[in-house]
Amino acid sequence: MPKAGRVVVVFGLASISALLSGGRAHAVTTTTTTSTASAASIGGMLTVDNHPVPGVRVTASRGAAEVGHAVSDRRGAWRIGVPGPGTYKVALDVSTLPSGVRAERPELAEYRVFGSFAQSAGFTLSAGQSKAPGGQSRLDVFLNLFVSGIRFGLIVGLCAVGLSLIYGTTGLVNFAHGELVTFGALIAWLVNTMSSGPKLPLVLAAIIGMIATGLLGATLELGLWRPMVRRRSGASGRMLVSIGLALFLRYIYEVIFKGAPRSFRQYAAPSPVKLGPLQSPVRDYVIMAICLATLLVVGTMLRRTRLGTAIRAVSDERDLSSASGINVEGVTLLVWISGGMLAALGGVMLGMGSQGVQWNMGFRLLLTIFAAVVLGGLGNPYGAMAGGLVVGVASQVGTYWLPSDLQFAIALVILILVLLARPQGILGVRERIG
Amino acid sequence: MSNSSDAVPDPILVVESVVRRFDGLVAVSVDHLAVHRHTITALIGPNGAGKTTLFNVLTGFDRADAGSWKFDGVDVSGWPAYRLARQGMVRTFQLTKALAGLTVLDNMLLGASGQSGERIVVAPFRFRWRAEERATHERALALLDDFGLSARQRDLAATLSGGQRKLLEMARALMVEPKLVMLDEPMAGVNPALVQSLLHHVQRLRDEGRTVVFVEHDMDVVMSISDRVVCMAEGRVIADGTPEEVVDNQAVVDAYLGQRHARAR
Amino acid sequence: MNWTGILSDGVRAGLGINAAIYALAAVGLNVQFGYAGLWNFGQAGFLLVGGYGTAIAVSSWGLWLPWAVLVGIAASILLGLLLGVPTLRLRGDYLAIVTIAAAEILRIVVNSTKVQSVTGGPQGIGGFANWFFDHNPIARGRYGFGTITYDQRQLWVTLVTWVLVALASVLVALLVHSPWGRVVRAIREDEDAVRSLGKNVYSYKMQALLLGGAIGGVAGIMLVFDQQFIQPDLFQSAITFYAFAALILGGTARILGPILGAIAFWFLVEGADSFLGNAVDHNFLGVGHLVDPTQIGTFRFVLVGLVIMLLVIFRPQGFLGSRQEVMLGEQ
Amino acid sequence: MSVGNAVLLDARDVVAGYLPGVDILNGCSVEVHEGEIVGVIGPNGAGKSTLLRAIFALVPLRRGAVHLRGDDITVRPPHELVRRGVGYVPQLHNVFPALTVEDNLRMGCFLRPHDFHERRDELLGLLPRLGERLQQRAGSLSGGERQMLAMARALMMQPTVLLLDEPSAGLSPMMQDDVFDRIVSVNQSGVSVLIVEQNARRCLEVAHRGYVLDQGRNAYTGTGAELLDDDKVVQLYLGTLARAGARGEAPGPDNA
Repeated sequence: MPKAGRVVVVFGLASISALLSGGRAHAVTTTTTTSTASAASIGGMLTVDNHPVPGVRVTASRGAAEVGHAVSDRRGAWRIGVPGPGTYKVALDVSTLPSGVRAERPELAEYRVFGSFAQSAGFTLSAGQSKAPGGQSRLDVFLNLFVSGIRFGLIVGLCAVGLSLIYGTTGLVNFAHGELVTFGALIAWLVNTMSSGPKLPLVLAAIIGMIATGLLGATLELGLWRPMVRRRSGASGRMLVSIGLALFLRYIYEVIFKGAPRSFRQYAAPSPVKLGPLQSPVRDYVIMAICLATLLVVGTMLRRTRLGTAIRAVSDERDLSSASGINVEGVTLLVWISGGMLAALGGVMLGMGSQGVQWNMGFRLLLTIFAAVVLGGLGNPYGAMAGGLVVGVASQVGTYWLPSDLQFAIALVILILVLLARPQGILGVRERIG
Repeated sequence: MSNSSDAVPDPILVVESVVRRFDGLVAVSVDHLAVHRHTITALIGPNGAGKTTLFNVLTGFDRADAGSWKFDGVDVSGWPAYRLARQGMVRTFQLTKALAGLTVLDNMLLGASGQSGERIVVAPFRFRWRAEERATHERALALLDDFGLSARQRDLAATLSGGQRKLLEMARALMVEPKLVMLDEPMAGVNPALVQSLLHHVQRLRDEGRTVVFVEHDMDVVMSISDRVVCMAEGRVIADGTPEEVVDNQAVVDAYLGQRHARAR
Repeated sequence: MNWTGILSDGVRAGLGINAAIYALAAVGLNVQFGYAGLWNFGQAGFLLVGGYGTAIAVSSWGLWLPWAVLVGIAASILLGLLLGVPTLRLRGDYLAIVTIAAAEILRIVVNSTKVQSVTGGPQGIGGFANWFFDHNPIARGRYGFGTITYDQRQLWVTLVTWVLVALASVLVALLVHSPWGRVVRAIREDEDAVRSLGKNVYSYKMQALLLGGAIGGVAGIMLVFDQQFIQPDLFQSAITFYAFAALILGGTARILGPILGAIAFWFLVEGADSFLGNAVDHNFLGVGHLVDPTQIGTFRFVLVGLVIMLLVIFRPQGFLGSRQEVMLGEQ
Repeated sequence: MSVGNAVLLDARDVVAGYLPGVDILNGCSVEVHEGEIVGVIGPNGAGKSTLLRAIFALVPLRRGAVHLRGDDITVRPPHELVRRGVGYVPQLHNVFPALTVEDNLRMGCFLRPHDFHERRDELLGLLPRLGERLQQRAGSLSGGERQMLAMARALMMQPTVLLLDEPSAGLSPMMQDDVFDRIVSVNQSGVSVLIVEQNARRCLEVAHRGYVLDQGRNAYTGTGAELLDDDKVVQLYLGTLARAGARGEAPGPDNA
């Protein structure tokens, strides 16, 4: 059992996962190209008990010459562009650390950069005598993790419902769903903060983000998936296309929005409110309420409305639905629109959290969303909601015992364990054989 | 037909108290069923009577909730499908499972059992299995010839008609050299003109010394080739006897045949 | 614009070490996905355990490198067993999700501070492949033709990898044209039919998964040899997707498919990189105003995504495959 | 029920298929007159089911045209055909297994929810057995009941023409009789029916007119009785087994 609250770990970018650096670091070109450009950089995230440490100066130097420096931002993130592959010295400026926080190893003397991509460097710090804010008991830590797990789970649930509906109605395992999540958050961020833009309040920006993502979903359905279905492309072909689409969109986001995470103008760094043992900002409760309300509305609509019936019918038997007079292509279009809107809402909610809005935020979440969908039983929207909660809570609460850089691994391990015990998912029904 | 009447009852397959439930619904509950060697047994009954489920359970494609069955004197309850097939109990499927992306010949070659070239450690060394493959090849060609498919041997199975696929599936099953052949609706979806050829092949199986069990709805077919008829309804065996006995059985008429098909006495 | 430079950059990459490594990874995927129909979306995980197995065997246990390579291969086979035992009885979608999940778990775990003493965490491990480079028989110098040259170190590791690609391809060719291959291809079509003919389908699927995984493990070993360094970021799930792209580009279920595909893939990627770099430097067609030079590396992924999409939509059979077979498989 | 001469549904020179470059239908034509039962038979793989799917726009037509009462409906989507009075019952997957019998009927009335109760009661009069099972899940019905439910679902919209894909497939003799009896009574209530059947003899017995399809083309056309008596049709498509009938006369190797 780790001494929660005493040992303070600061992770590199690798912390929440090396997923952060996305697919960039896939391989290294040893052959020198004629290209003079280099996108090599070193970065990291400085957090204390999941609380960011801002304002720390980090320098990178080669030989005696400093090649770059950065100061960690509000979320503790820092990134230094370096000239290219090679060995660097990466060091924290100890004098800029907040009082009470100590670096165990303030200097990485031989940090190797190999290739043109974002790379992560980790510093391990300890917080000396001072505990993490508040001085919580173990039970309190656990409870707080549980609550943040519910918040995370509800967000995952939002995204998972859309993915599940799309799978149900079209048979497509959509690897580009994470990019819908990102798209919603990025559009909302643009509208909310862009200096030349309208700077709308976040609520309006979120709505615009949802509408834009709904439109993106519609465009994809009309321009890509519907023609493929009409040409009788199978599920596996469409799955591969969605992988290509995910890459395409994700890196276009990076071209436009660059690497660094950003935050919304409102609610970015609220102060926590004490509610019994719980310490969360009001914002977090609002996020939970919005997610829960949305899920309830979606659930009720699926059960009670004609459209919901149509969606369930199309998921069940596609041809028979059209034979019953349901406009199957129309329903599919609506599912893409609403799936996109739900993903966008999830993206905005996620972007309000400590990790901010970033070009690959949806991709980082994708496997967790998959885990939720599979846990709930492929194609079952209610299962996806339940699966989202299970995955969210488990991955947060799991960090009570395990280092939090294993958080995503916990969700995936649970996925594998559940599949072993119950392949049809939590709410799935075992199919009759023969 | 002739050689069945004087055969001493010698069961090749004996089923005892086999039960299969789905979500509490009893799909199969067979107390006792024996299939005699060198006979053709027809399994009839309304849809949902559990015929295909019984097939699946006995051939290892589904598990039984209770009960046991013996094949050729060996208790094979719960064996996986591939072991049962190796033991000599081979089945076909209601919806044909011709391997569409393989050629007709490859479909046949696949059927032969015990090929040493199928072991991954032997497979890369062609000289180790070349002779064996040649023998298998000859056997396959002879069977294809029998079933009138030799002209199509190089074609993908996907290009065969439904009836030809049924023929291919049956021929392929024979490559396993089974003692017992279990055919699930061999005539379903077959052009009537081909039915006779299929029937002829089924009869030949018995004449070659094999045992046949088949599920069928066409009573003309059932009456014309079976030595014994077993009728199932709601998971149970409700009649078991010669074709004449079974069609005269009131329970069978009520549950399955309907008055129109009852034989005038 | 330096067109010959762009072309030779493309060719150099197409024949270079990355193409060879991806060819190897794709040969493995071809066994699993192309021939046996197994959706392994976690090939990156097989590369990872191959690489880490070897690196750790040298750095922590002090093994002689050739033995360490065997440890790496054994580790990828072990991973195949761990993934295959629970999932190969389930529907294909599940294998896809479990394999990609496992690959991510592995990458997160080797990155974790908990195991830093063994894996080096984010800093990784270096210098374990000295034995390999000490035995380089090629004399110092630059080799090649025209502007496409490699130094003795690049040439050595590249040649060895291409030889391994050839060996793996020959092995796969022998296997798929044997009765073993017949069973495996039949399983891709319909498992139940094969089961009904007395074949142990589970065992064959496992064999295909392990063989493909072991080949992937070797690809991982060559990847970290080339780097002389191992670090979690080398094993992003993107590796799996690019290997798939190479495989589809060349044509699935064809012996030369993954090789041609990997060559074409890297030719395209590096050629496009070089083109963009040139275009920015020379402000070709006004590109200099549009593209930030630091983002050329990013554009390659936009391009890869586009290539995958267009290929699957318009030429799902790749260079070598048959369209009808692909459509049959999709029915 | 009097059979009119007005052409209700008309598919002309239809070419269609699934795989690129492989046509399953090679220009076949079918007409359904008002009040008729029309049977389409033919060997497996002749394209019978594909013809129905092409008419119902589930398979895109490569050439040819489909008209309903003279209106070109060739490129209209299926749900619009339903609105215009075409009912379709697929062979497999013809009920929503997770829904109750009543909800299945409700799905049949998706476009006119207000007529549901009236239509339901009317159909239960025609198919009383379903009335006993209204709250049962459709997945738990027997094959025959399922087929009845599938037809009832399609009839909820009061179609003028009903397309049935192999309604007797896999049913016991008793159920087959039942299904064909129902088809006749549905027809007598004023609905034209186009049946595609594997069970050729039984189908032609109830059909006013029949088509024999072979390799995606029309091979023979005639009234049901004509086709049943045509030696060529009997030999090629109906088989002689049923005639040979009695046991012991089973065909030997010579006549196989």
